[in-house]
This record gives sequence, C-alpha cells and structure tokens, in this order.
Amino acid sequence: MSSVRGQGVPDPEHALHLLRQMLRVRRLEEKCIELYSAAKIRGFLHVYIGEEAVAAGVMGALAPEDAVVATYREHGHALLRGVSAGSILAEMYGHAEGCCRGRGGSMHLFDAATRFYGGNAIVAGGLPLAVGLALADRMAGRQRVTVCFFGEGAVAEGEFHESMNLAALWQLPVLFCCENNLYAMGTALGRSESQTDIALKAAGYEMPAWAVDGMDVLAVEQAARRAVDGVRSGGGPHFLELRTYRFRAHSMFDPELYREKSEVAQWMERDPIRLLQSVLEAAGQLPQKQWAALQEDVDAEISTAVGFAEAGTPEPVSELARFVYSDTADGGNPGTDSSAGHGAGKEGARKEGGAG
Amino acid sequence: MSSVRGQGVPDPEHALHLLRQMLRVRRLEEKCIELYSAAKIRGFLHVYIGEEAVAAGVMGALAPEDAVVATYREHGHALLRGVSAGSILAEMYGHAEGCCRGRGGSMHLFDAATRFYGGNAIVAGGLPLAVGLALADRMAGRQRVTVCFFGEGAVAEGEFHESMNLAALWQLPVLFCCENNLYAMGTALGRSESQTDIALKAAGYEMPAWAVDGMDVLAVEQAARRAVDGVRSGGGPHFLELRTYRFRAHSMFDPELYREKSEVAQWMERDPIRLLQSVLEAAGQLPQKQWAALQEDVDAEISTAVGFAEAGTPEPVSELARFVYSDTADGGNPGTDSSAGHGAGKEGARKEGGAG
Amino acid sequence: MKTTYREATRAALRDALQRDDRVFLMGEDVGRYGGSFAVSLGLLEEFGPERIRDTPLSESGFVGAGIGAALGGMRPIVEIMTVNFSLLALDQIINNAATLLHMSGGQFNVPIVIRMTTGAGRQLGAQHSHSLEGWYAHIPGLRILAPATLADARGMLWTALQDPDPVLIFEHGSLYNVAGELDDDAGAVDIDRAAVLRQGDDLTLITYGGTLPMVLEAAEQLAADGIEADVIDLRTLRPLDGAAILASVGRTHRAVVVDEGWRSGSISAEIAARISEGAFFDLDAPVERVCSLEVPVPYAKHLEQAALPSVERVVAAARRAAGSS
Amino acid sequence: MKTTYREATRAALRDALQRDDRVFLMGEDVGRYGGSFAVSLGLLEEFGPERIRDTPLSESGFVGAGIGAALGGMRPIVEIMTVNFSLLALDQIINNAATLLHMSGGQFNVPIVIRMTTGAGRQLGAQHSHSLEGWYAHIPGLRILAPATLADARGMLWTALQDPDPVLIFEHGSLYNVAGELDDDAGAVDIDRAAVLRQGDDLTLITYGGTLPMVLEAAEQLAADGIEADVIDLRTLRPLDGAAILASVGRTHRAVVVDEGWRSGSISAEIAARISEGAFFDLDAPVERVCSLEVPVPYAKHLEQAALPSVERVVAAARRAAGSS
Ligand SMILES: Cc1ncc(C[n+]2csc(CCOP(=O)(O)OP(=O)(O)O)c2C)c(N)n1
Ligand SMILES: Cc1ncc(C[n+]2csc(CCOP(=O)(O)OP(=O)(O)O)c2C)c(N)n1
Ligand SMILES: [Mg+2]
Ligand SMILES: [Mg+2]
Repeated sequence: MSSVRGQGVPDPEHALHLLRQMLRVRRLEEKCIELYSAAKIRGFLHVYIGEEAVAAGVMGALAPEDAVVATYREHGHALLRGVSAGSILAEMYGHAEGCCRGRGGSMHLFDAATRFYGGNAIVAGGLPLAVGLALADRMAGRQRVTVCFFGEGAVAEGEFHESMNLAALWQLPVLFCCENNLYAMGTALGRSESQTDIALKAAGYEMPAWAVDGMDVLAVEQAARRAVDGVRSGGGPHFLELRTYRFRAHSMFDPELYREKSEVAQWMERDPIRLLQSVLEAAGQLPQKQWAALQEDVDAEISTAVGFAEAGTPEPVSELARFVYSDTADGGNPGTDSSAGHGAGKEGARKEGGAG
Repeated sequence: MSSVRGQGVPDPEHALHLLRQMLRVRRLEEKCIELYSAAKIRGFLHVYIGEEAVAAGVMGALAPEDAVVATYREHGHALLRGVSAGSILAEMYGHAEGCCRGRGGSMHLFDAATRFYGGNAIVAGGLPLAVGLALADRMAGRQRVTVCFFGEGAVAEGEFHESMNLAALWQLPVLFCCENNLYAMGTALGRSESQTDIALKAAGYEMPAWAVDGMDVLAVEQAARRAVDGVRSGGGPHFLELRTYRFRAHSMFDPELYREKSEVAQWMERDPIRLLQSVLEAAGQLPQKQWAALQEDVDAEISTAVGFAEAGTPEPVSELARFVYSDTADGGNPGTDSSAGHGAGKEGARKEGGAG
Repeated sequence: MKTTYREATRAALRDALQRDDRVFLMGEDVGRYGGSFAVSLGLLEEFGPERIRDTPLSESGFVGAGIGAALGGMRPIVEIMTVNFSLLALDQIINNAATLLHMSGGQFNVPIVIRMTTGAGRQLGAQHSHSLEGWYAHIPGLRILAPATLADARGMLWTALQDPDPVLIFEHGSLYNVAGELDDDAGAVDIDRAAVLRQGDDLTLITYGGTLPMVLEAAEQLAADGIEADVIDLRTLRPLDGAAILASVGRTHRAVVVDEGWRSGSISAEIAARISEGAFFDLDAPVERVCSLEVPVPYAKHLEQAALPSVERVVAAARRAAGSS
Repeated sequence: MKTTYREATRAALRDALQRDDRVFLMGEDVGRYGGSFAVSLGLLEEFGPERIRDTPLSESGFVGAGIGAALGGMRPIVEIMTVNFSLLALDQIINNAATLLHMSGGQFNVPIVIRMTTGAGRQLGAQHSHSLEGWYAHIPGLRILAPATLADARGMLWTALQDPDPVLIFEHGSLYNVAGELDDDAGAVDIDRAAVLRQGDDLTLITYGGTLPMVLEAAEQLAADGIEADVIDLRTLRPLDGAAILASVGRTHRAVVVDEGWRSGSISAEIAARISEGAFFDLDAPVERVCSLEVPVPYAKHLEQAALPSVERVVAAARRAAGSS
C-alpha cells in the first residue's frame, strides 16, 4: 500500500502533483483569511487548512464525468475539481465573474462545467442530492460516480441516515466521504455520537466502508481509487471515513474555547503538506529548487486569481431577480406575478435539468 | 426462559391474565372493524390483530408512573395501559366522552391519567418525544421509564436515527419497542432497509438490543421485564425488536396487493392468542369453562364500552376553538386576535407541562 | 368520456411515463400498494419497479434524491402521501429545490415535480388534514399548482414536467372520487392563468382546489337570489394570476376569497392585500375571506365540518360583500 | 445600564436558569462553543452541562426531545442556530408542539420555548438568511415573538416560559450588536400587546424585529419633512395585536407595513387584509407593503441590500401612502 510513511515514494511525479494540489488549496485558504481580514470577503468563511490531503486524494481518483457534492467548507474541493481560483475568489468578492455571479459566496460555490454541485450550507443537506445524482446515473445506465463530502457532524442528522439507507438499498453509484476532523464547530465527536467509529456505523448499512489516515494524501488517494473503482464497477455505494483535523477555527467567528492549543499543535505535526514534502525530501525527490519553484507557481496562480477577483465587476442589481426561475425562451423572468409572463410550459423554454 | 413453547407454564394465573389482555385487544379491534363498516367510526383505522402479544407483554412490565408513546395503531396499547374501552370507542365516535373529547380519533388517543402520550400519526414522530420524556425524568432524578412503540417502517426515517443517537449518547431511560410486522403499508422490510436485522441496527448505537418472538407473549413479557429493569436501574436506553405480523389489512382502505394470502395464513398459525391458549389447555390449565367465562367477560366489557360510546354526546361546536391554546385563568381562549385576550404570562394561568 | 379525478390523475401519470423516459414516479407505496389513495394503481405492472419506485419512509431523503435526480437530467415525479408529511422534507424543498438555481447563478435548475394530497374533510385528524399549499406559495423559486377540475388533474402534470423549475402539485383528498366528463383527447393545459368558471357582474368569488365545488354551488344559490358572481379558479397559487383577479374585481367591485387554509397568513390574505393595492378605489366593500377556523383539524365530523369553509359560509360572506345580508 | 441585545438575551437566559430549575437550554454549540452567536457564552461554566446542553446536529431530534421534556414537566429553551435549519424540525414543531394540546382534548400542553436567529443583512447567503417568522405565524397553537428592543430581548423570555404553550422567539441576527441603555431592574415584559414607539397622526408605520431600527429612522426623516408617524412594533406576530393596529390606523387613515419576509404571503399581507377588513371606510390610501424582494437572499452585499427593505424604500412608501410622493 502506498503511504507517505511507507518506504520510498512509488511515483515521485505523481506525488509532486499531489503536493502541488494541496499547496494550491493551502495558499488559496490563507489568502481567503487575509482577504477576510481586509473585509474584501464577508459572510461566513470556513477554511480547509489541515484537511487538504482529503480533497486532493479523492479528487485525483475521479473522472471528468463524475459529480461532486460538498459542504460550506468547499473552496478546496471546488479548486481541485477544476474551478479556477479566480472565479472562486471573485465569487467571494460578490462579483459577476464569480462562479455563481456573486449570489452564492464562500459557502455556495457551484460549477456546471465540472459537475460541482455545491457548496451546501445545510449540514447533511447535500447527501440526498448525491443519492439522487447517482440514481439518475443508474437509471440512465451511465457509469459515473457521484462523490459526496461531509463532516462527521453530519452523521448525527437524519438526512445522513436516510441517504445511507437509500444508497445502500438501491445500490447506487455514490461514494460517501466523511471528513472526520473530530469537531463540529465546538462539539467533539464523542459528544455527538454514541458510536464514534464512523466507518463501522456506515458498514452497518451494508456498504463497504473503511477509515483512512486523512493526513496521508497517498493513502487517501489509494483508498479513494479502490472505492471509486468499486462504485464504478457496479459495487454499489462505498464509504470512506477520512481522519483529519482542522488547524484553524471553525469559521472567522470562532474563539476556539472547546479545544486545547496543545491538541492543535500535536495535529499540526502531521500537517499533510509537510508530511509528503519531508518524505519526498528524504527520498531525494524534492530538491530545494523544485520546492521553491512549486511554491512560486502556486503563489503566482493565487495572486493572478486575486487580481482577477479585484478586477471583477458587481453583478448588476437589475439582474437580482434573475434565476429565481429559469430564464424563459423570451428571456423574461416569471417573477411572482402573472403580469410578468411565465414562459414555462412552452416547449421552447425547456432546459436540461442541471448540467446532467 | 419462559416461553409458550417451553415445557409447562411457569405461572398459570399470570398466563391467564395475559391471555385475557390479548383477548381484550382482539375483541376491541374486531368491534372497531364492525363499527367502521357500520360507519360509526370514520377516518383511518388501523387494527392490531395478530400483534396483541407485543402490547400485552410490554405493558405488563411497566409501572404506573412510567410513560408510553405509541403510533396510529394504538388502540391496544391504550387499552392495556389502562384507558377504558369505552373512552377509546367514544373517541372514535367523535364524542365528548372520548379520551380526547372527539378531537383525536383512532390515530390520536391520549390519556394523561395513565401517562399515555399518544397516538401519533406521523411515522417516527413519537420517538423524539419519548427521548424528551426520558430526559425530563433523568434531569429530575426520577426512576421512571418511557416506552416508545413504533413499526419497523419508522426505522428508515431520520427521526428514528436522531432519537436513537440522542438516547444512547445521553444514556436516557427509554425503552424502544420496534413492532416488526414485516410491512409498512405495502412495503416489505427488505424493500425499505439495506440492513433488515433491526436489533443489530439498534445495537450499532451502542445500546442493548435484542429480537424477540413477538407472537409469544411470555417471551415478550420476559424480555420487556429484563429491558425495563435495565433501563430503570440506570442502564440507559434498551431496544426490543418484536417480530410479529399484522393479520389484517394496513387500514380499512388496503386491498392487500403486496402479500400472498398464504403468507398471512402461515402467520395465523402462530396467532398469539391461540398459541398461549393451546399451551394452557395442553397443560390442563385452561378448562373449557374458564375459557368460556373469560370470553364472556371480555365480550361484556366490549359491549358495555359500545353502549357507553353509543350513549355519548357530541362535543359542543362552541368548544371547537378550545385547546388550541391552554385555557387561561379566566377560562378564555387566546384565539388569534388580541381582542380575545391572552392570559398566558399571568402567573395564575400557569399549568404544569403535560401531566408530568 | 366519463372519468374521475383519481383516474384523470393516473392517466396523466401514465401518459407522462409513456412520453418521456426520463420521467419516473417515486414515493412511499406508489408501487406494490398502488398508492395510498390508489392513484398509481396498476402503474407498477405497466412500467416496472425502476420507474414506479417504492421508497422507504424517508421523506427528506427521497425528496432530496428526487432533486438530485432532476439535477442529473431525470424528470422525477415525487409523491408525498399527505401534506403534513412534507414538513419532514421541507429542508430539501426550500433550502435546495427552491434555492439552487439562484445560488448557483443560474447554473443548476431543478426540474422536479412533487405531488401531494392536501386538505381535510375525511376525518383524518390534525396530522393528516392540513391545507398548506397557500403557505408553500410564500416561497420564491417554487411553482404551486392546485388542480381542482378533471381537466386540470389530467392536464397540469405534463405542463409541470416541462417546467425547468420545481413544481408542487397539491391534490385535495376530497376530489379523488369526483366523477365527471372529460374530453377524450384531453391533454396538457396551461399553468399560467387562472380560469373564470362562471361569469357574473355582481361579485367575484375566488378559490382553488378542494373548495371549488363548494364555491360553484354557492354561486348557484346566489344566482337563484339574483346575485351573479364571477367564479375564479386560481389553479396556480404561485405565481398568482393577479391580472385575472383584478380584471374581475375591477368590474364587480366586490370579492370573496374562499380558502381551506387557516385564515391568518393564508393566501386569502395575500389576495385581499393585492386587491386592495390594485383596485383600492374600485372596491365597494372590504374583501371577505372564508377560511378554516384556526384550529388543528379535529377528528369528529361535526367539529371538522364546523372548522372548514361551507356553502353556507360562502353564501353569507357573498351577501355581506354584495351588501344584501 | 449600558448593554447590548446579545447581553440582554444572555441576561434573560441566566435569570431564567437561576429562577426555575426546570429551565434548561439545549441546542447545537450552546455550551462549549458559547453559542454560534455567542449569546450563551459563559453559561456552561455557570450552570453545567446538564442545563446548558450541547446537542448533536439533529434539529428534529432535539426539538422533539424538547417537546417531550416539556411534556415531562421541564421548561426547555431550545436554540436553533438559524431559522433555515428549523425547517428540519418543522414536523416536530407543527405536527407535535402546535397540535398535541388540541388533539389530546386539552390534556397535554407543551410549555417549550424555541429560540432562533432570523433574517438577512450579514451576507450569509440563501441558506442562512430567510425571515420566516411571519410564515410561522400562520400556525395555530404557536405563539410567535420577535423582540426588537433591548427591553424585549431581556424581558420576553421569562414571560414566554410562563406560557403553558409553545412559544417561538425570533432574534434578528443584525440586532445582537445593537447597544443601548436598559433599566438596571429590567425584567419580564408582557407578550400580549404591540408597542407604539413613536406617535404621529399622519400615518401608521407597522413593523417588528430587525426592521424596527430602520423604520424608526425613516420616521425621523419623515418628521423632518412634516410627516408625523405612529410607529408600531408588533412584538408578537401570533396572536397579532389587531386592536393596536386598528386603533392607530383609525386615527391616521394611512398605513405602511415593513417586513423582511418575502412579500407574497408575508405577514404584511395579513396585516393589510386585517386593516382593510377592520378599517375599510377609514382608509384614505391603500396599505403599502415594504418587504424583501422575492428572491433567495444573495451573498453579494449590493445584491443583498437591494433585496431587503431600506430606509429609502420605507420613506418612499410612506410618502406614497401620505399622498406626498
Ligand atoms: C442543519 C444545520 N445545522 C447547523 C448548522 C450550523 N453549522 C455549520 S457548520 C457546523 C458544524 C459541522 O461540523 P462537521 O459536519 O463536522 O463539518 P466541519 O465544519 O467540521 O467540516 C454547524 C453546526 C448548519 N449549517 N446546518
Ligand atoms: C411521516 C409519515 N409518512 C408516511 C405516513 C403514512 N403511513 C402511515 S402508516 C405507514 C406505514 C408504517 O409502517 P410501520 O412503521 O411498519 O408500522 P405498521 O403500520 O406496520 O404498524 C405509512 C407509510 C405517515 N403516517 N407518516
Ligand atoms: Mg467536523
Ligand atoms: Mg410495520
């Protein structure tokens, strides 16, 4: 099994790619915090620092036609799924160039081109959607996989349970990825679940489920590959519990009263980026120059993105009521009054559901 | 372990009592069907025929101060908890003498005196209530048990999962009784759960859980005693899966397209009443005369109850708006307009929550 | 052809399933049981268990799955047995279905149709008898339909399925057994406009869904006394056809709204407010509202009936509005 | 004493916990985290984890457990972080809390208090910013409170706890940081009557909750132009204090309702309808409604602000109503 703790690095080039992916997320998130402090970004902001190995490892296992559903802590997922850092940041600036034209913000990133179905700020609210996306694929006979990310806090919600059961009962092609970072806001896992072994809990639904070291990107990727293969080849839903940790506060409003600084420090020893970096270095696969170049690349990408966001324009207020309903054939919006003329029902107004 | 299949009957007098309890339910339900056909009862009617051993066995294990929460199939639970057949039938007649003054009907029987908290026509809707009743007992330091009945169909609902987790996490004194009659309306268990071993599922929440032959009243009672003792002595929530079968249609509107007559017939061989009856007879503990007397007794009870219901009076329409809010000190109802004068907030209007 | 509201609804389902293979029906007991109100009886045999999909009791889960399937290119029809149970799925309906298109800046529309039974009158008690369609009509992003006639039971579904956005269809439980004539070639109907089912210049009676038959009967009685009423069947509660309402009231100067929802905050309030806004100087009398009493619907027949709108209450309100009480 | 809305709310919680040992606070992160809006900060240390009870993410479960605990004789205060999440608990709130007393023929009342944050203005996007309190006010069996002032933040909770029936308290997120003076001995306040916070004979401005500060400011601006307005803070949305509204409008003959809910089917519709019903011949102009645009609340500040009521929109509506636009 490949693992950053194993002997040597099985595929240095690929490892370098994963390192870059994680670093891209890290730098984007650090920039978000900076921009938040500068009041360029508002609302709630949840960063993914410390958890990068999860998104990097899982995304690497997906094909372009697959679908992704994530949470409000999804900048990294969006980025690694292929949404540009520029359109992510522009979204947080509330600009028309943002991936949701400024309507979504940090917690609600969407991208049809990469089948990135959000961004969902209702804990566990994305799980039923993922089940449905998978159901559509099954009914249409497509070999696609839907992967659904959620925190361990979501496991207590009824929607988690209903979704697990539906997916397993109907043997749907969905991969559940539980990002177990041990806390839901200030609530430690042990204060929220009578059974804290989440993979075991998932297995109770009769689906293959296993726990993975979520700080070890190679381990995550390997597990994800195995799971995605299982799902794609008709093996029904699979479940990964990714054991990780959030290095920063839950959001920008969190005084972190609920955990010890020493606990955070201990987990930081297992920083997924430094972990892979040091293994590569030890194996002589990451010359200082290469590491510096990689960092420069990533910094350049992020600062270009910031420039893009800065240069963006506000979505015109005249467009505010657009997208409450789909644009109709004549470009009108149905609004709430018949006087505005709802074109739905006309064959010409028909649109495909989603980007599916 | 006592069981109707065991050798002999450990306590014939007690067994006779259980036989009587089951028969009371059977006769009440048969009467309900008759009255429904005569259009004396309306709405949805769900009878408990075939499942009598469950309520009879569990109720026998409870103390008067305990609480009961049930479903829309709850005539038997109400009766065996101590609500009179007369007030149950009067309720279904929509009469003021009914246990809910005609407002509840068959699916919504309530009785404060016996701490019978319904009657709930939302599948799984009663589980969180039971958790809360148990929480109140725990916080008040009372040694009471709350028992919650529900069908196996409820297990798919998110509220089931949330309730199980809360009860186990907080170690609350609640006994969950899942009446697994294999069908939720027309949906067989295997079409609703990826894991059909419900006791196993419950055990996954880290609470003692076991399955019991729900046609064997002695086995049910023994299991319930053990579970209730466990709960009362501070062992946290317990779970019983009671394997039973509904002999009749789901409700009066069910053409029963979803199961074979032969399956029903096979289960009827294990009719809980005949099962106990024949064991008692075989052991020479139920002379024909005694059985006849018992039947007469029960018939008399039911026909007295019908007489009571028939003689009842409609709740006056002038009382219709009462109990939307609690009666206030001056007897007025707050209604929805300030003109009606809401007395709440006045110390004198204060009432204890529930009957607790 | 002679048919019933139930059969017309079933015919609409069958037709949609035949015409578009992206369409499927999903809900509790829609298959083997035949539907809790026997609407989908026989469809399982015709279309098989993939497309007539029985679900576990998981309202939030399967409604959310329907939303996901719509995102994935299907055209799901999700049935919720009774409006009260839809409260369990409200997070998915409001926070996802109604919201995704806007939040995503127009990228993800949700072409789902959710059908459910609504309303009282069958002695089912407070947990099975609410009328919440007017309440749902508050939510932007949803379209709310209330078929009251055989033609609409037959025709609204297909049109709803063509809508790129979420549509909720509320079928009043007391209508399923209504029998009548329906054109043999009855098919899709528009879902944009209210219908004027009877014309008169003295007053406008506005209603929808389960109370339509009662309002038509009241109109008969009023006519016998020389009061001629426009009867408007709203058909769609969101978006409201305000133009049709104002056109009628502008002529009659008097209006009564009949609605089985509880009075406070019901759709009748919205209609009354819109009439006041749009026809303030045309109105000769306050808009009357005939709604349900603000109580959880009780079981006993006499109590339940007393809580609901009735022909008598409609006639009395109409007389008050017409100034002849 | 100088305080804030947040501190006043916390003081009310502390006071209730001290005075009645049946009272406890339960919800997500009310304890160790200190409350998602820091309202309950410090209470865990003071009252311990049994009475300041952190819950798992299980809105339906812990709200239902609160209802059960109320049935069992406790006086639970259940906190839901944000109104949108309350949709997950709506089955328990409507099908149980609001309904049990009536269904049981008066046997089982439910003395629960459910608090939640409501409203927009903080760029939280569509899944955290709805204003559904007016929508909740449709449901019989519930009492709906919207404290807008420091005195009400401090005083409504205790009164709500004395109510034998379920009370929902909606705290607008934009109010928590509002600072001001509060009497040192401030305590329980009535929850039956609206308050007239400013008096004038030209027009009645009606609002509640988060939009109160804006309406007071609009009234200032109008006064500078010689238009004197009554400002009514509804305080309780169910039951509505119709008498206070009609008393004012009977004198001013003109009214504007300001409400952060979406316009169609909002509580402003109910108020407009009631004014038309109760003061039809007194009204000199249609009742104006200033509500939120009917869109899921967007993230971007300029879009969000454009969707919400504003001082300018209130002033413009008031001028229209007063006939001086
Ligand atoms: C239904 C719902 N309840 C509460 C919240 C508030 N909330 C936002 S994030 C969060 C914690 C979630 O924790 P977890 O699922 O573990 O994800 P993490 O933040 O750790 O990634 C809470 C309680 C919410 N967004 N949705
Ligand atoms: C939330 C909800 N969904 C659907 C229904 C309709 N319904 C009533 S009973 C029932 C089947 C329940 O089956 P189960 O829990 O096994 O109980 P049983 O009837 O077998 O005793 C259904 C689907 C309901 N009452 N509540
Ligand atoms: Mg977490
Ligand atoms: Mg069952």
